Amino acid sequence: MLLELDGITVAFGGLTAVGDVTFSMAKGDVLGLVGPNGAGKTTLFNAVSGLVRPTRGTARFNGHDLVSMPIHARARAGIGRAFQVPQPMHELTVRENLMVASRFATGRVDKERIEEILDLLKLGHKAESDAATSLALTEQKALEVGKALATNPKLLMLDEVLAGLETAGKRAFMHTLAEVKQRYGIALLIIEHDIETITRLCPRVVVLNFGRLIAEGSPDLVFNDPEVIRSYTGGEAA
Amino acid sequence: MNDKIKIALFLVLAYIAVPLALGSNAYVIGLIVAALTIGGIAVAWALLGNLGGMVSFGHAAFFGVGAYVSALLTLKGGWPVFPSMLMAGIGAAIASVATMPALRLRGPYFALAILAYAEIFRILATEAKPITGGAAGLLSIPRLPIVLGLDFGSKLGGYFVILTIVAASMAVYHLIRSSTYGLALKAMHDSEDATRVVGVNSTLLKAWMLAVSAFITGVVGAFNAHYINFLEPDYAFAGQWTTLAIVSAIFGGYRTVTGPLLGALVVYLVDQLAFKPILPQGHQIVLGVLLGAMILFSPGGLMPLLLAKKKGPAHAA
Amino acid sequence: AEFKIGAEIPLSGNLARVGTAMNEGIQVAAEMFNKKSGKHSVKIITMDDESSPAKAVGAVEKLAADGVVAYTGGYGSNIIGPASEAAEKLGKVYVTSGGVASELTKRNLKTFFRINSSEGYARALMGMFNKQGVKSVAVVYSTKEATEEVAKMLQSGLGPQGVKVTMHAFDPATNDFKPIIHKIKLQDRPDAIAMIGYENDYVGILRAAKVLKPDIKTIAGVWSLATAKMAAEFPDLMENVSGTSTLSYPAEFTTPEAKEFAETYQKMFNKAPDYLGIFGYVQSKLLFEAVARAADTGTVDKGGIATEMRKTLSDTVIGKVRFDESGDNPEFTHRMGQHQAGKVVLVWPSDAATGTMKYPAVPW
Amino acid sequence: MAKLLEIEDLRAGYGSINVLWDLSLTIEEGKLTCILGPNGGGKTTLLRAIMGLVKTGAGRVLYQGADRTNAATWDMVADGIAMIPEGRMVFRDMSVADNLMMGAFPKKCRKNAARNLKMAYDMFPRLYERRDQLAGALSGGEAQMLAMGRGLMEEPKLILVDEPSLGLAPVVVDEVMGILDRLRHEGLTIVLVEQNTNKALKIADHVYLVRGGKVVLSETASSVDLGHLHDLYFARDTLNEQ
Amino acid sequence: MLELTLQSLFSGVLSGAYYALIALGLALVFGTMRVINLAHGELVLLGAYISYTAEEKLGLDPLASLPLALAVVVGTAILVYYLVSLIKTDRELNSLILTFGIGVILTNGVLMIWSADIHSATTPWYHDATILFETLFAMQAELVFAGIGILLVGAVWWWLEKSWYGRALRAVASNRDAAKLMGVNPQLTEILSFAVSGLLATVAGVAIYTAKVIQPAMGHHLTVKAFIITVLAGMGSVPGVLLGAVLLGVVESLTVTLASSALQELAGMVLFLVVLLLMPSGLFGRAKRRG
Ligand SMILES: Nc1ncnc2c1ncn2[C@@H]1O[C@H](COP(=O)(O)OP(=O)(O)OP(=O)(O)O)[C@@H](O)[C@H]1O
Ligand SMILES: Nc1ncnc2c1ncn2[C@@H]1O[C@H](COP(=O)(O)OP(=O)(O)OP(=O)(O)O)[C@@H](O)[C@H]1O
Ligand SMILES: CC(C)C[C@H](N)C(=O)O
Ligand SMILES: [Mg+2]
Ligand SMILES: [Mg+2]
Repeated sequence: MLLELDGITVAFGGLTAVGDVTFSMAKGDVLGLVGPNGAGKTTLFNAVSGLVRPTRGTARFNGHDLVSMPIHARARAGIGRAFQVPQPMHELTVRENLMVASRFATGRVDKERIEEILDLLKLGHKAESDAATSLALTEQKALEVGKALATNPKLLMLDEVLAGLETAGKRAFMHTLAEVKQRYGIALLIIEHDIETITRLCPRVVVLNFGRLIAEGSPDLVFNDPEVIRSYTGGEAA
Repeated sequence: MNDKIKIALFLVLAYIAVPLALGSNAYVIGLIVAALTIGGIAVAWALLGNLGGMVSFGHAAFFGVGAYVSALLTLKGGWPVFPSMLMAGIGAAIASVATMPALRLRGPYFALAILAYAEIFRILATEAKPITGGAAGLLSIPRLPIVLGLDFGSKLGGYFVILTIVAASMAVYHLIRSSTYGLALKAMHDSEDATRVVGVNSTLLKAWMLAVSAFITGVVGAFNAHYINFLEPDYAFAGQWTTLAIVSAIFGGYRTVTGPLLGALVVYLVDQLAFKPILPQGHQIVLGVLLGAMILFSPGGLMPLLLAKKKGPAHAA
Repeated sequence: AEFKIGAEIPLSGNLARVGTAMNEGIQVAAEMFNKKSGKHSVKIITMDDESSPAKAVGAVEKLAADGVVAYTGGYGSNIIGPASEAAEKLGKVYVTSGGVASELTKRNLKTFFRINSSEGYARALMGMFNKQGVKSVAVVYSTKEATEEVAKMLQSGLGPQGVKVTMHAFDPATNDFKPIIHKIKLQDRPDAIAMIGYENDYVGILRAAKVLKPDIKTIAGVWSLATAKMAAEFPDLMENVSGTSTLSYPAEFTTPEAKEFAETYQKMFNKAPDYLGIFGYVQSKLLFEAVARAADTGTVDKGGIATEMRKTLSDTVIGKVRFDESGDNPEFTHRMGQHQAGKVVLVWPSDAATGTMKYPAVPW
Repeated sequence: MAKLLEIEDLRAGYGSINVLWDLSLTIEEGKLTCILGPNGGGKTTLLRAIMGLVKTGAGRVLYQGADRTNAATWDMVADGIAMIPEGRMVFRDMSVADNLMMGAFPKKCRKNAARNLKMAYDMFPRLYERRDQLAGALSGGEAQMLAMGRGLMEEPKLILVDEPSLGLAPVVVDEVMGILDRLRHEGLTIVLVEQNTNKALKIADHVYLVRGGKVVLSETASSVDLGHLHDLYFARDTLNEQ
Repeated sequence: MLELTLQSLFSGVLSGAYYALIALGLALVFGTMRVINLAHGELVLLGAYISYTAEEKLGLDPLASLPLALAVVVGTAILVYYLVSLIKTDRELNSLILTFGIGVILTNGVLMIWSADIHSATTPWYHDATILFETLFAMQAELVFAGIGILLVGAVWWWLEKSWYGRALRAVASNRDAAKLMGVNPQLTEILSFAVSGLLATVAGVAIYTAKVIQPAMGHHLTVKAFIITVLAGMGSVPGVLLGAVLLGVVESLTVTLASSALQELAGMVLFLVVLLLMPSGLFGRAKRRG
């Protein structure tokens, strides 16, 4: 197994943002993570990438215990992550953002791969722009994905990177993701609110509500689950 | 002009032209040495501030530790001066390890934590009478030695020593800055989490920058002890080592390698040579005005101002 | 001939106040010297050392470049140390009264002279306590160098005499003295409190004591305390407080020199002389006289000033002055003055007294 | 129908980069005008330029017939225009309740603040649950709801809404669209920037398509041909790929 | 021993309230503008010297000199704001230099105008003893200003938390553009914050002049102390300022009583570090969400 989460719980004071979540992913898996706003999806990502410490539970990546691993070591171990609220590295250009990611996660600056990523994400024309101040929201999201890709991950965690994209852009991006998966053979863990996107991309979906895992399975299955419909989709079919 | 030529020019100017022109004027050389001393701390401070993203209000801590280490090694341990100056750097770097819990803090929290360390060191130096001589301090600290016929203990000799320390520090600063470590450090500034999730061990990097910065400051402190031949806690850990360095670094442009040195030279020399003779008592007011005007008219400091003249407006907004 | 004399002194920074006061005395000395002696005159070139050792060294060098033949001034032992060493390297006399640490004279410099010393302050304070028959003293002192030194001298001087001494060091940044005074009141219960600090410390200590009213018989201190300025600024605090003092106030200037000094001072600065001004005056006057003598023998540039300084034996406004090999003035003993009804009355030693000592007496 | 807001030949951008190129459009009172367009087309920039958050280089902004080009943002707000930015623009170091109260800062709104606060909580019960939490700790969707609720506290005449559905769960998206629809029927003028074309078109009166900083289509919502719209969207991609 | 400790606690609380008064103005500007006003101590000092002049030349009681001192100090504070507002880039750092420069100008200005002599209020009433419960001693001035200090902390806290302008001030600090979208004129609120900070500095200055001793070089020291308390409190937290200040005051005075006054500054610094290392965003700072 690539990623194994067992009983992960994250509490902030009295609030249990993630409660006792258990699931796992194999190499090359594509898994969708959905749920209502505030269900705990981003917090779960935080727990996997090391930004919050789980109150309880264990997490393993490639057989190694994650919980005691520092953030940077997780990146080097192969966990790449795109933030929901884009966090470009300030004061660096778009290309330098990718250079740092490549250098520190893999040990060397992989120039070829960086060009490839710029190209793939259509960021070429912004390569020399200041990453923090001169990108439209969607470009910032693309850069998020780019940074994660540059770390040469085994698992790529994407937090609503397609939100805000126009329909055509979304299609193109999904294409890109499929290509990425194909080319680099990485597993994807995707948070997305757009049901169509999830259905197209993910053969398997996990649904959270109030921090708890309430459904798991194929999109067809979970999006027809009454509880999921009530709390999340509101009856909108895929 | 090519960078290499510029550097060569600077070195020729500093090592040959300045001594030839001013070597006989002990007062001016003395002022330049004092300015370079501040410049050395300013370079170290800027290295930490620009690369590590950590503004320190307490570099006097490392200055003082370096000064005491070297003074005590020579006075009580009978060490030769130059090796103990090196040890002073190491001592300051070790002291910086004691301050490393502060790396968890950011922004003003970090800045003041280091200041607190400086205060604590000062009081410890005052209280540790048997070792440090307490408030009375240490007098007659060995002067810089004569090596191969060169008297480093003379004014001009001191000039060459501090100049070399500062030039070497700037070289180190430049090397770190232009490496990928430099990029990562720059990035950590405002986006530490983002930098860590791509594999940068930011804590370690910051710790290294703090240690390097402390090392430089410690060596400068040691130099000053052997140059002034006197040390006491209030002097060694005086806030002015920090404030003057910060002012110089920002004034000159702390984002550049040469800015801090330039800033120190200008701030110190202009104040002492130009304003003080005109306004024996009020000259610091002029300094204050100058600082304010600088920040308002060229927020990036003196260095960018000079560069902008040649390049024209570099980038809009 | 006219000789340039360098005044290296703090006029800004945290020693600005004391430096300015001492500088006034230096100016008065020059004025009086130039008026009196026809043959030689002096010109003071003042340079602010900004209360910093490095700048003091710079000032000494700068003044040398400007052609001064000797230095007067300096304040704070930490600044005087390196500054006088720089003067020594230049072979020029440096005379001061602004640093009382014994470290300074232990260096045995050839060109360093000082008219006062910690011992003189400690001796005066102890002498007064002895006369009063004080059995126990609580010493409250700042951790600065000079203050700590004087405090330690009190401790080692009074202890063997069978006086019980308790020591209370305070950080120079302290501004609430109630906890210390309360400790003294409840635990030490001494006959006397000795304050070794600076003006702001005295005010703080006395205010705290006034609030807590410890059961003591007398309260005394050292420099900056039995002064006209304190009497005028803090009348409600000072009554019956004693401190080292060269003159009573209003000064009963008895000698013609002292009278002239007071008049000139008044004329130049529009106020009564303060003790630092007196020190600055005396040290400078002695220096000018030495310069004049050296000029007469034509040895000004050949180390003659130092030689002449060593020949000094003079009765000055602060008492006898002569210099030993280390440049110290072994004759220096201070007097004690007591604030009484807005005036400062000299109360010790008996031969200098201008009034009777009040004991037991406290400000509250 | 009265023209509430008119944009004439507007140019605006960031420093040396110009984004809007002589863009003109008209917002009619009481209508819901939808602005669609590909990413990076300048929609957000347009809203910011109207509000005075980015400087305009040329052209005019007319509000209720008066020239308000480059007017101060706070004056525009005082005159009844509210912009509901994306959720990243909440006050991160303030509590949810304080964020909402900030919406009522304009003097005329203060007296109804308590009532409107209750209304906002009713609209988004999740915000009520989180009322004492720092806004910076909210989830992405919660922050989006907060921006919405806060904007409505301003009792505006005209609201400019920037991608309100961004990051919201499908149920909530439907609710938000419902709210906008209802507000429009209550007489509010609404400018809606949205990527979710289908949902936006369902409630819109008029549609503008902005691409490359220009208006490339202006039509009433009912007459929009989705196929044509799609082609116009696409045009940028083909351009870029050349 | 008990009596000593109680008095020590009491003295500590009183100094704490006085520290809070000094720190509050700095904390306000720091919390709302992220500007560390390194000239704050000098503003306090200016207030103190105006009060001194008023007492010396006009015979005004220190409290009665407040309006005059307010006019001068608040005016100066607004001038400082105006200069700070001219800074275009990297305001957080550049304002350090600017306000440092202003501090240098003010310190030397004070030195030139008022000379380096020490001064303190002469009205005896302020320095008379008050005795509570027969064992707790204080100067009346200390009680007066501790009371004023606590009141002002409360007032500023209320103002920031509950009033429209106070809330707007926090909003501007948090997100300037968003605040504009709420109809806030950021410049106006920031001027207000500086003006209030000037007001607090004035009161602190009068307090110092009344209860302690003033001299020109002390401005910098006041700024550092105020800044330490502000950071200890947690950026911008007003109740934190009071708590931090009282904690500092009590630790200092207990150190004097139980150990030695020579260690009092050391104890203060150690307290500061320990608190920060345990709570990296200060006593009342709240941790930020990540991710
Ligand atoms: N640091 C924190 N302190 C307090 N509460 C928090 C913190 N971080 C998250 N929360 C709360 O935990 C809950 C889960 O947040 P999370 O960001 O994981 O949601 P999400 O599923 O990603 O939602 P969305 O789809 O809206 O992004 C939310 O209600 C949020 O307010
Ligand atoms: N702060 C900025 N500085 C410089 N350029 C910017 C800035 N913000 C946006 N841009 C650029 O302006 C263009 C338009 O951006 P804008 O945000 O207005 O687009 P948008 O239509 O809102 O796109 P999206 O659908 O991604 O939100 C983009 O090319 C973007 O790169
Ligand atoms: C007698 C004084 C001139 C001594 C001085 N206060 C010093 O600190 O050295
Ligand atoms: Mg989320
Ligand atoms: Mg947009």
